[in-house]
Amino acid sequence: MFQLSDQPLDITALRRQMQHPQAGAFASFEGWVRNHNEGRAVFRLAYEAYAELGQKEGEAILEEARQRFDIIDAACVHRVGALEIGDSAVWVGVAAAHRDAAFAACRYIIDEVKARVPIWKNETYPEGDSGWINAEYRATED
Amino acid sequence: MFQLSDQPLDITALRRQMQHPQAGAFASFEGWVRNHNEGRAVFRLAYEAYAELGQKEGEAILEEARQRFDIIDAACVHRVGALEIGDSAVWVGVAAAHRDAAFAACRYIIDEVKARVPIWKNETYPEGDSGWINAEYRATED
Amino acid sequence: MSISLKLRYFAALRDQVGREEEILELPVNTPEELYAALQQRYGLTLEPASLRVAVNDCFVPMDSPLAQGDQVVFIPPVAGG
Amino acid sequence: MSISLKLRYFAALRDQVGREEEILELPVNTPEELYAALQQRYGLTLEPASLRVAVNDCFVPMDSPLAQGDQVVFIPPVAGG
Repeated sequence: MFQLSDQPLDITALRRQMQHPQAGAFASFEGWVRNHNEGRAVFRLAYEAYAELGQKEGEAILEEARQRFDIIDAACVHRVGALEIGDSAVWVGVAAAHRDAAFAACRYIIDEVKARVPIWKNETYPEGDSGWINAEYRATED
Repeated sequence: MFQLSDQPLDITALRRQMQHPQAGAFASFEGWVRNHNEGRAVFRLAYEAYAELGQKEGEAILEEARQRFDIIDAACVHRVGALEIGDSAVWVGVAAAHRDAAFAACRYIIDEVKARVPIWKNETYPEGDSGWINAEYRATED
Repeated sequence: MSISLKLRYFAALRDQVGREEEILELPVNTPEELYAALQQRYGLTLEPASLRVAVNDCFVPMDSPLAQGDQVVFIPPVAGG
Repeated sequence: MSISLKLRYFAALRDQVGREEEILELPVNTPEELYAALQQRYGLTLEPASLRVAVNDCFVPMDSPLAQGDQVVFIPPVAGG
């Protein structure tokens, strides 16, 4: 299940959907909105998505994870629109029989989502200026 | 924060304690009680701990993770006593600025906890017999 | 020969073009040629090498053929997560 | 010379000994010698090589010295998580 959501993520409900009686391992990852980025204080943040393609690409990534790793379930939800400091921008959850596959698939999904899903981050700074965060910066990002 | 708990884990509350405004990445892991292990259906499961040493060893592992990885916070709670199918037996959460450190520290903590903290798992099978799960089996476990 | 294309713009490209979408008639055969035309028209600063392109909501190579009525989206470097 | 030791037992060892703890007077100098004595006394099946040992709630080597009044816990292979 891949989803773009303009509402705050309900992590408790998302996690609950991953519970399967044969699952012994659950790995999850969240990207949280920080109060700073690249050394600048961040005042406000918004994500914009090319939704039609983003949905397809997100679903493709989850399917790839299911093919590559021995997992039971995987899901990812990414926020769009305006976010507050501390909000979850993205959530990835993977249930598996064993922890190796759960960790590996969780890492694969977040890496691929960040690299491939057409979503853009716009930051507004306390000084009033704002900018689209360039993927060139991403090597040092979360 | 390392804890041995004889109550069901409140994952929502545990996660909330890891939220820091400078944290951009949060990785977590849970071990769930499965309905089978090593090919046998599992009817009931209980964990026993040598609590005094387990507490010290768990705290030492978290401190090692803070030394080795660039993280903001790390915590682990392990259940003791009787558990139900689907219960979380263990929860690990790591908050960091970046996801590399969050994933690496989370993996380090669960690996070390499983290898070093004096906790033993007793499984009861539908046939009525029960046994202490031997660490020799652990290579194929979650 | 000109073809009619539906353009959608996101992020930095939308800011530079000043709109979210438009329909243009242009004598172009590939996304590569299309972007060169848009660069000239709007003074776009993103290098073509930094972009990917989607036609009708599918990623395609920059030199794939364009057809009458295609929807084209140039994808600036993404930054989700 | 015998010393008095407080033994606590967990998991498979507790099942085999049949109690959670006891105080024993034994002529042993190290955990290694102590475990050999316990093996004989209770017919314990776990190999010493598979065990670790804690004295007064700290892991110690199997050949470290034991003193009067020490609390000793042999740790069967663990299986948390």
